[in-house]
Amino acid sequence: MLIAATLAIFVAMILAIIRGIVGPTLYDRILAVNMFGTKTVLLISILGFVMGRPEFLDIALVYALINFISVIGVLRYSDTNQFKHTPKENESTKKER
Amino acid sequence: MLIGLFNDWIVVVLMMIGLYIVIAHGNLIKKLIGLTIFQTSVFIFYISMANVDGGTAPILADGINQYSNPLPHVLILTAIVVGIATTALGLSLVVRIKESYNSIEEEEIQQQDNDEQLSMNKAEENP
Amino acid sequence: MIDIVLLTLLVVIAIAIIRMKDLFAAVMLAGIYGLLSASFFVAMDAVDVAFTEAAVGAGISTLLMLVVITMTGSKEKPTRHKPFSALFVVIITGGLLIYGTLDMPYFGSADAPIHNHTSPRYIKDSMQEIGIPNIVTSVLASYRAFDTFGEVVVIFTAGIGVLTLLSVARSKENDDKIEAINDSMHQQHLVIRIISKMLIPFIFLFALYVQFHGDFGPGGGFQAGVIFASAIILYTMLFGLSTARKVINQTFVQIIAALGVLLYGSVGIVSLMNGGNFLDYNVLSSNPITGQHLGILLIEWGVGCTVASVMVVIFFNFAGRRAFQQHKKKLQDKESSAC
Amino acid sequence: MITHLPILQVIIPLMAAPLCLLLNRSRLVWLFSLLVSGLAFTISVLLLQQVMTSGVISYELGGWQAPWGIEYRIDQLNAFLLLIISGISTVVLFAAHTSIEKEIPKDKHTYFYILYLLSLTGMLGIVATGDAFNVFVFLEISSLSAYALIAMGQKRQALWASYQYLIMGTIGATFILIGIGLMYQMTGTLNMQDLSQRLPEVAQTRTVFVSFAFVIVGVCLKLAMFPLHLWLPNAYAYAPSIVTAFFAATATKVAVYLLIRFTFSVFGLSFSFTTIPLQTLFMALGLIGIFVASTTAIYQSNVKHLFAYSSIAQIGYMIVGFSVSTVAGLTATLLHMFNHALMKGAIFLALAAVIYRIGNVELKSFRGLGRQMPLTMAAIVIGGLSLIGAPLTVGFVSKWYLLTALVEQGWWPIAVLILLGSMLAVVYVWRVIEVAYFKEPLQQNIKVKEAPMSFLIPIWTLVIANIYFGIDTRLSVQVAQAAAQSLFGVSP
Amino acid sequence: MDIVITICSGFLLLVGSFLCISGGIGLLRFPDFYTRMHAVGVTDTLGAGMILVGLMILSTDLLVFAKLVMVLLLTLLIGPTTSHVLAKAAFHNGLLPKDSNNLSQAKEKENTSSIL
Repeated sequence: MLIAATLAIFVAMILAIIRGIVGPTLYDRILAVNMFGTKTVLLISILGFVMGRPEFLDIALVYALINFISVIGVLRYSDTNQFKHTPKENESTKKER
Repeated sequence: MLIGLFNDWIVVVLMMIGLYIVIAHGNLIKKLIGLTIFQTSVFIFYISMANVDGGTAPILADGINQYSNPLPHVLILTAIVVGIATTALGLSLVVRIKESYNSIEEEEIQQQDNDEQLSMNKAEENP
Repeated sequence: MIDIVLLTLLVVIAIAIIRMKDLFAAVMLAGIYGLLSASFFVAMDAVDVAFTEAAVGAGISTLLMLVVITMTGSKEKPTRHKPFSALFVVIITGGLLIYGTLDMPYFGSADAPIHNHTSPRYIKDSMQEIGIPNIVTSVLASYRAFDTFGEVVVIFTAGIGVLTLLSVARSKENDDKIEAINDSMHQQHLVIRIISKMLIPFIFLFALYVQFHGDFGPGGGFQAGVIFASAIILYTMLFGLSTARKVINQTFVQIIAALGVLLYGSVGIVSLMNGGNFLDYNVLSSNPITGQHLGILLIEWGVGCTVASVMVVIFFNFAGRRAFQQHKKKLQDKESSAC
Repeated sequence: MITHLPILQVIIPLMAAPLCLLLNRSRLVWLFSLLVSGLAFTISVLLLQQVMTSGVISYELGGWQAPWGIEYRIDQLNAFLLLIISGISTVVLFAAHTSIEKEIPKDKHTYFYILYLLSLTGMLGIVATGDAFNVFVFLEISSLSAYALIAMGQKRQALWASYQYLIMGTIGATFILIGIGLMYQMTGTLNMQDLSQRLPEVAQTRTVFVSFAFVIVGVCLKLAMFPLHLWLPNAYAYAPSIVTAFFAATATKVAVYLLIRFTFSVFGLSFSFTTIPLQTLFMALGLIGIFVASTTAIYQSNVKHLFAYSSIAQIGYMIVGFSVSTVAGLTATLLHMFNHALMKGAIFLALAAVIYRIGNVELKSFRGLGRQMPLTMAAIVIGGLSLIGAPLTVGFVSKWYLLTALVEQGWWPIAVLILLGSMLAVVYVWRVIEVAYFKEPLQQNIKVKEAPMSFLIPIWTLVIANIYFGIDTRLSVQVAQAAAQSLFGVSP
Repeated sequence: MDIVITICSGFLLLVGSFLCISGGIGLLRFPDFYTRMHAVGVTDTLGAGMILVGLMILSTDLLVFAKLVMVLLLTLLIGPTTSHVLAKAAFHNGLLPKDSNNLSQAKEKENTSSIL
């Protein structure tokens, strides 16, 4: 069952990567990264069990935290980027939309 | 041989992608991203050589007698720190370059430098 | 099997990064690259490395790049010079490397020379000689402690380098302006601010746990330092730089960074004084094992202090430069509109 | 304490760097770092004495035996380089306070000294260590501080030069890392001594060949050897002048040291020179480097650029001596490292003095400086003569040894080419001298005075050393020969 | 007892995996940002929760159990928060939900399906 879950997570990861590459808007990418992060947390947790040493869950914890912080960072700076008037960024998102 | 070295070959491909980005791209930030990829791939290379079939993480525990090699892990811990240090310094250089050249494209910067040199030489010729 | 899937994904992402013209997207993919390679490290049993790579590759460096991109613009010019010569260099280098792999011991084979020369001693004897279960920490902090000292100095150097390049003299007026922006954003970020306020104490706690638990599991000074710094960075991002600077004085942080290096070095000096070699912890106490424990504890603190404070310094300076640029731009706009 | 000298050599400047941050007063920090650098110099003198009398010193860090822990291993070669680096650093630092006053904003002075000390630490660490991975760590310390120091230059080109150097330097360092990794994979050890014993067993494998290639290419990137030299001229020309003086005199020497260490000590002579056609390749590249760089130097309008290209040419001489791969050839290379440090140190310090007085080093502003700054210009002239290889200067000694080494092997054509290369040096040095002595001074420079004492003392220390070691060659030749013999395994 | 544990955890893991995949497909196939976010936001939190609970049942060590609880709490806290902030930021910056009879939608569908 663990193996099945690992495979499922891989599939979800691949889907997230495709969305991350395709875009088209900035927010799609952030969403993909966020989802990818969650999947990584799960992957690490499961890998611990698969490899028979589940005591290293600290790493999963760190991943969750880092994922959160980097998504906040992306949002914070993409946000103020608009706010700060960089026409390029604005245009690109609009055009692609 | 295919199975035994397949990992190494993929790692080589990764390294070369990183190197390619560094050399071929003109955008300064993109170059740094390429550098990060290059370095990370070298880390992957080191870590995969530390792996032992049937081994586990090198943290001693009862009932386990096959561990992966801890030394490459230590080396790579150090190398990761070096990598982030380089990236941080490179990025701060990029910020300053953007401030003074108003561009982060290699060609434009080179162009500006050349122009400056030319105008200086001209000034020298007819004072 | 897992490793091959992960590596293939890495290749896909790397190729996508080459083709990506939007730097924002490239940076985000680089973040994914960091996360993936960290997962690979877990699959390869390198838990400590995975810990660090996740915090650094996916966390700090992505953040720094984002901050920089907001200052420099996020479009890459399509001109790509000399792709062929680059390709040539890359193919030569790559071909050479692949040629070199042909004689390499196969992946995971236990009779490769690296597993049979130096490392058996680390695995077999570190428990008697140092007395902590995490072999990586033993090697890092005792057998090869000088490398780690070098690593701390590298990060300190980077901190000083960033300071020289980016530090700006702050003006009071500047701070007030930023604060005004801050208040207006309070409404917008209400939920996330509250959640972060809840999280930050736990992150600090977690950092301390990682710091002290490094002897028994993955973790140690470096990882703890990064986590600690990331909490401060989170706070800074949400509550504004000037607020954060009020809480954490920057000069103070710099001094902590210097003190961390000095702490590490003084452990070595003390062992010199006690008649051992540099960084020989055995002489720190009457019992060698206690000495080792003490030494490792102290140097991990040194590493943690330096890393945390340097990360904070770096982030503060990047964010500060950004605020400074915005301020300057606004002044210019004002002038031009007055004209 | 005497047994701890090898480690004190490195950690004294290392520990001093964070202390500087706590002191934080420009003048105080300067005095402190001067003191520290002087201390490092004293230690290196003691170490050299110790090595010359009692042979190789091995120091086990952390008390762990060599292949498990990190070892510091000082033989004649290391001690010689430690002496060069710490000596030059001290002399250059003497002028630093006056020079950076005009070139670097006041609030960055402390950072400057910290980075300077860190850079010194990095170089000393690279040279002193006997562990391959430790080399990488200290290489990065010295490089990172170098990037920051170069970026401190006044012009915006400094930033761009520093960025290019960062990219090239990091690629170089990563190549070295790959090379070390491959070596480690085949032998299971990182200690150089241990590597040299275990590598011959696997010397026939392709992996070792590739690891050798990567280490050499990485080192050559750092070395700015001819086809990989593009980062160097700008980095040197736009850095603050003190930094230029320090790096021009030491940084490339450290890279040459690494080259020698890896080819001779780690991979071993038979592997490096018989299995692989390194000799021919390096000989060719060295010669091309001499000619291309010297010719480019002739066409430079900025004197710093001019001497930066001259540095690349001088690296060519070292490489030629190295590729002769006999005791005599290596002696010539080592001697030239020492001598080049002396002459380039003097020249770039003199240029720092010119910048202090005039503000730039464009060739056209040198007009008439021979009369206005006679002592400084005299230093440049003597340094230039030394570059050419005129008798009674150190340059003559090392060229002489190089030529005898070549003739010994019967390589007459190369010896002739080397002499022709020196003729090119005559041309570019003459350009500077001509402008300085035979042209009327510029209008705006008419009031320029001689450089202050804080410049003249270090400049003339180096100039006198230039002449002294050109006449009394016993000390330098003896040490260089001992080092070369120890590398070839010949007991003196 | 053992068999109950295995079945329970197996069931939870299976459902969790299913949710993960469906979330991924949703992320790929849905027409615009907001619907994609809906797919991800819902399944991510639930799927992760399911898998983590499944692992909890499997765990024998108390410390492991506690850590899993921590991870779960963190995901539960962070997942919805990021979704909220993301949606808000997107809307705030003028990204509007797509009309169902918009022309470009069909086009984009083509794009994504051609990639699949």
